[in-house]
Amino acid sequence: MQVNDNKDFQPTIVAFCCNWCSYAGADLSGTNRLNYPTNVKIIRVPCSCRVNPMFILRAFQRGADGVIICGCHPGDCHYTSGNYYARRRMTLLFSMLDYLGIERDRTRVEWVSAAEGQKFAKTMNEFTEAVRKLGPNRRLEDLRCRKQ
Amino acid sequence: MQEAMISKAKALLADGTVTRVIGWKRGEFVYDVTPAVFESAQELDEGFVYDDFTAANVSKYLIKESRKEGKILCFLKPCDTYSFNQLIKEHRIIRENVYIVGIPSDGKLDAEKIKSKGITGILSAQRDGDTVKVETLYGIETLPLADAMLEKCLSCKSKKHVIYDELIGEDGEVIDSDRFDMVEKLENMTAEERFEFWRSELSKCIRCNACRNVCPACSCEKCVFDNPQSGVENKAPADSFEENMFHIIRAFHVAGRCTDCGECSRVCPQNIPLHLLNRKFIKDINSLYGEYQAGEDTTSRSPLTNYDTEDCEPKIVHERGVE
Amino acid sequence: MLKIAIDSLGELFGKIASAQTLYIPADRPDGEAEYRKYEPGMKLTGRLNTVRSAKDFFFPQTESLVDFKVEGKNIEVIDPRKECEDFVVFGVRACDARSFTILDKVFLADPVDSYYKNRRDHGTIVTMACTRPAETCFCGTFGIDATAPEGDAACFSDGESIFFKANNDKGQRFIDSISSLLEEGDTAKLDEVQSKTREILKKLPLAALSTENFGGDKLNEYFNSDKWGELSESCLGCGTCTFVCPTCQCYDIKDFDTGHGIKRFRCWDSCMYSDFTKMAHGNPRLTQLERFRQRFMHKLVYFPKNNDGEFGCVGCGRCLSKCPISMNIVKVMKALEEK
Amino acid sequence: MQRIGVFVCHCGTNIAATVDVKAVAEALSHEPGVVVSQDYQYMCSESGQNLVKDAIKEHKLTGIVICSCSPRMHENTFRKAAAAAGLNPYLVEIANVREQCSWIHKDIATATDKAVILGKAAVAKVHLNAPLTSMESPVVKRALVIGGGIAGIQTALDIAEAGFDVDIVEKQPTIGGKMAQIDKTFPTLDCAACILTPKMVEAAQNEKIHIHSFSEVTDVKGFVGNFTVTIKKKARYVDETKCTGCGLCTEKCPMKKVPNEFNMGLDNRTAIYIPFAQAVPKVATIDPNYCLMMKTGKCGVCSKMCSVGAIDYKQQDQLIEEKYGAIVVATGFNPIKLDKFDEFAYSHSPDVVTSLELERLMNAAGPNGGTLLRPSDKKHPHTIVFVQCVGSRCDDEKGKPYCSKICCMYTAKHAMLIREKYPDTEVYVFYIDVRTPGKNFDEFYRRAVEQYNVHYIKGMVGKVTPKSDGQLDVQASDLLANEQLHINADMVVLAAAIEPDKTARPLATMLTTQMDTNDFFTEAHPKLRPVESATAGIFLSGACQGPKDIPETVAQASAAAAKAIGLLCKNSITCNPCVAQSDELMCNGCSSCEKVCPYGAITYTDKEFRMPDRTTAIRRVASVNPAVCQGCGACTVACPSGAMDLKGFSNSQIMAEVDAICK
Repeated sequence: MQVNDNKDFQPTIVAFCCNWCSYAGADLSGTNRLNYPTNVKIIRVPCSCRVNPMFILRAFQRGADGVIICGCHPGDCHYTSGNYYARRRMTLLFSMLDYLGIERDRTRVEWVSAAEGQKFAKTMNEFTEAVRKLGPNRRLEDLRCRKQ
Repeated sequence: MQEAMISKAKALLADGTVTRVIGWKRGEFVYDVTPAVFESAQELDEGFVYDDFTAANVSKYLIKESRKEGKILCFLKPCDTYSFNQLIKEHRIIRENVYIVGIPSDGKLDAEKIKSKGITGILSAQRDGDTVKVETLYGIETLPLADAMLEKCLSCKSKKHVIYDELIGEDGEVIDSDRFDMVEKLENMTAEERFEFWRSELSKCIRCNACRNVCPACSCEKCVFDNPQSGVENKAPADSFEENMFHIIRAFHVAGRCTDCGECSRVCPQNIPLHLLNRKFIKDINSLYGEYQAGEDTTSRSPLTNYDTEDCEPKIVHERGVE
Repeated sequence: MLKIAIDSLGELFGKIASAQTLYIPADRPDGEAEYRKYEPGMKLTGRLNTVRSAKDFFFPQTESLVDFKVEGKNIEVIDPRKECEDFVVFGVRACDARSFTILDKVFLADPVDSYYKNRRDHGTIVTMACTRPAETCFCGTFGIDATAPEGDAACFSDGESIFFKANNDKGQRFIDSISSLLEEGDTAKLDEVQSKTREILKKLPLAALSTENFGGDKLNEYFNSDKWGELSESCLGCGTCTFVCPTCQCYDIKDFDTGHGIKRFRCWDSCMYSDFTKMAHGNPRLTQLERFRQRFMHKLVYFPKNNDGEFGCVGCGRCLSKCPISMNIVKVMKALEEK
Repeated sequence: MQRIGVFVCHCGTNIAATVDVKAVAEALSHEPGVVVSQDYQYMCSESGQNLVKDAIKEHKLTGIVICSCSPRMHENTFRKAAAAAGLNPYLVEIANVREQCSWIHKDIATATDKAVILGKAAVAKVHLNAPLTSMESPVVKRALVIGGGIAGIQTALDIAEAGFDVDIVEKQPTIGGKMAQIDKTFPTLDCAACILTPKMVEAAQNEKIHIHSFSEVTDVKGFVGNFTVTIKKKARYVDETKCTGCGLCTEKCPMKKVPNEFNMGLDNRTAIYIPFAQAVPKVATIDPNYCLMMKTGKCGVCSKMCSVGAIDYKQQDQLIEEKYGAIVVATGFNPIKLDKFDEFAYSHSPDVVTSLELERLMNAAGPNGGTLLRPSDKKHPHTIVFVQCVGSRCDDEKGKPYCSKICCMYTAKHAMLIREKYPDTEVYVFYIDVRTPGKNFDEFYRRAVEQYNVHYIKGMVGKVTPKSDGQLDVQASDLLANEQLHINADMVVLAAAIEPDKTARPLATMLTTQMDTNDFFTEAHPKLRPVESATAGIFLSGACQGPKDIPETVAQASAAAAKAIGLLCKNSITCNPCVAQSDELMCNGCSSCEKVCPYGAITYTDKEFRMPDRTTAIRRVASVNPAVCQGCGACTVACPSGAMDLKGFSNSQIMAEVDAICK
């Protein structure tokens, strides 16, 4: 573990949120004025099953420091089964990244319903903090894309 | 075995069951056999070979061959039958146009591995129990069989043919293999060590695409890495692309479909142990979603096109193993 | 001849590396050899040759040609080139040494490829004569003497010492720069080693392979040969042969969007690839047969036709070892010769 | 070249207080392709919309980005505005700078930076947006109800009431289903036949309802609004159109030893039969397995008796094809087979019966004319033991993991009816829990215990052993008293678990609807869309979706009808244009996408293609039916070659957003 907790480091965090639950949950945390860091930028997708592992690797390639995928709770998917597929895909992908020696805390899946504004904000606060502690993503970035 | 295969092939050609035979053709040296199609008894007599170096998996060629006029005979080793079955499942091979003769295999030798032991000028190689005797330009060398055998054969998963029209010899059994030992060893390293291991291996990649092109699971009409529209097209090793995108995405694309035939590692000119990526997925699938062997049948749903409402959460990755 | 004891090679490498970057073929954990930047303690490999050839130092697999920095609607053009620093590639085999003759014909002919030339000007190639050729070697087919390699300077080993010989001025300058470590030595044992090696070369399985049936005048005869179908049948269309080849020199130019701009780079391409020389109208060689034929016709017919009979192959044998399905130039030559 | 307009909304001070909207507009004006970048007080107001419309026209915009509140709020507003100005509505992207920026951040500088990045991501995306057109798909104004039990009947009646034609397909010779076999209903104890048969008659008489009895669905093609269904009308060897249901043939038929399914095999019927007196349609059916004429060629009594000449021994199965806009599944349930529950001696003793058999034994139209008699010796039973949860809430593979829901109540009903009619009969009920959620349910159960003195014992029956004296030894444990009991019973009634009808699974495959592991149909959403399947145009009615009692079934049946009517009312359906699309040139035909599609929107066809090597080849390629696809995108990730992409959320669009955020 790094001793330096990277207090001043501002990570770039990409959050993929499904349109029906988590994006609405994110909206709700806005409506309730629940604060979470500006580091988090949300990309709206119809369903967590739309998130291709390529998007996640692409984000890291381009210098993202953390990627989080949010979808409906299992059993509540708008499309009935999308998040179940997403769950398998992400489990296997994250396991592979771990196997390749990539820091585990850079990736996360969280199920956030449209009513869970609080959970959304809390999740984003925690995740940002975890990624901040890890420091910049050096293992998956493409040097050609590094900010000059 | 080779003689039995040749006479079987001749018989099937003669009675009109098949019009062509796919097998292996003798090369310049003892080890450089090439997959080839034979159309006559004469061609078979001249060049057909089945020996300790005929390791190439011919299943993938049948995508193309089974779409040609007439039926083709193929000789499949146990591991090849899994690839074949998987391709049937994916509607890539037209089963009716292929006549399969299952052949036994007790492991194949790897000329590159023998050379890596410092042996050069190879003229012939003979298996003798647990050793291999290699005749070279500079004398005779003997080395343990394990040092000369293909990695994929050392960790063979099955001697059983999962599909065939007939067999030469007895069918074997699924083997209790130790194929996940190395994956486990890696899992037990620290993240730092794993990163170093994979970085040093994957950075050797020259993006020749041999692993992809030989892979029976990689049968896409157009690979995403060749398609400028895909957003991940890339032709040559560039910065960390191979380490961070190519090999991960490729392994993911074949996850649940890879039969662990081991061809990727066999053909890699840089000796990258690519099978360890695929095996990681297989091991994870087995432990998280129940035992699954791709290619074992032609009907089951692959684990990534399936789910269970009680599946584990992705955070299991954070909770187990070594960080 | 000037020589240095093999035991003192570390000292020699240290001296070279103190003045310029030195690359030597060294062992990799998997038993293969590769060129590595010299660091103290590093030893020369016992393997005959490296997986990747010495070509990589002069014509790297990817290199930036020009950068475009994009800010909003503004584009700034940046030349990423820097003046190359002097470097030495040590231990190049005779086959690879000849590859530069071939590459020079492509890159130094008008218009000169300034990226390549920059590296050629600053790089010194120090070759090493072979003593234990492999069964896959056939450099003799192309008139290469494995015991007398080309390159700026050549080295010869008698098992105890390494002897040095300059092939040109650059090589002489190199030998001068290390002369303080060298001493005059007796070549009697070396001569013995050399003649022994020549005997082995004659006995190699491919020793009889000849280029007499190949060359620029064979275009019509071979282009339409019916052998191509059978030869190319099992080709996977991968780029292994191309990328380990010391003489393949085709490249593609591509743009990479970095988010802040564009990096225009060139990278090796392989005529075995389905999108090789793809143009707006599509691909000129639609089948693997055509692509396969292109590679061998280029090496055996087109290249000698356009380059005074120089073949595009040096007989290093890499493709013989590395092709996933063991199809290679030797099999092609033999098949085409069969009438 | 793209010409993109950016419009930054202040939302009063909602956005403007924490985000420097002018700075955002200024920053985005420098993005490639942006030709106009403005800010405004309230972009969603009429004048704000006009600003957008005018800019579209004035600057000939090819795409617009609105930096405003959540797209869930006003995406539609701006899409309409764009359409009004002649710009395809799908060339609009929203950057959510209110809910996901200004409202959650306090520091103006960082919030503004973030708003700019969100805006850049939207600009990057809109560069790649393609104009999309919603497809219109016509709706066939006819519904199909599969299953003619109370659920199917109620659904059909409601749909017909709304003025649409509706067909009922029932596999039995009559509609009515399980409810027709039931004696009384809980908790009111009305006679089931008295409330069901009028509905059956109503269905038969409604000219909008067409009953295909003794029929099965064999094939379903098409999609919402436009299904083509093949129905097999099984040969009943009686011309339905001629038969008057007089019943003379059934009286005269010499083959009288056929187990009577309607009475659960407790008595016999004839080879030509009408299941019960109130059957609809009231038409005879010949059972070819028993008919002497059909088996031996010698008899023909019914044919001779029939005055209208309806008997036709040569009748064949008939396939009819019909088009429907909506399909309602009402395939119902059955009690499970009890052959795995040997401990209850069901197969050894005729006096061990299931609850449904008890219904028939007690029914006035049943084998004993309504007098409860022990099946073995037709004597009056004095002690009856009821065993609950036989196969329900079962851990092992013998039974079902779920609660069958209706057993607690019907057992209370049975116990109460027996005690009412035969006060000298002792009734014991062994239960794990008594579950009585429902209007007047707990009161009903309490009446059984308190008024009728039914002995409810919390405990399990371990074994039922037939004794030589004809009685049954019931060995049980009383968990509350913690003692072992032996009861000498005359009859044992098993509350067998209920399971979906066996025809449900092949039907689900035909309909491409989902089922759970117990073969119950899965609803589109467990809370919000309980009567729709995930496949558009397929609705669920009654116990095929899960165990239900009659009132629940009827409620769901009407709900399913309402949903079907809602669909049939439309002349056409506007489809979501953000659907998957397969690039046939890249498709391998591997079926990965088809396997993950929850809607069955993907089909494969063999098509001829010109291949790169100048040959033509037949290739198996996927195609997406845009009327069925709901746009989840599961297929796009399952596809390894990237042949499958999602319009509106394409790979390149999402990657452009990723790039813009990360740079």
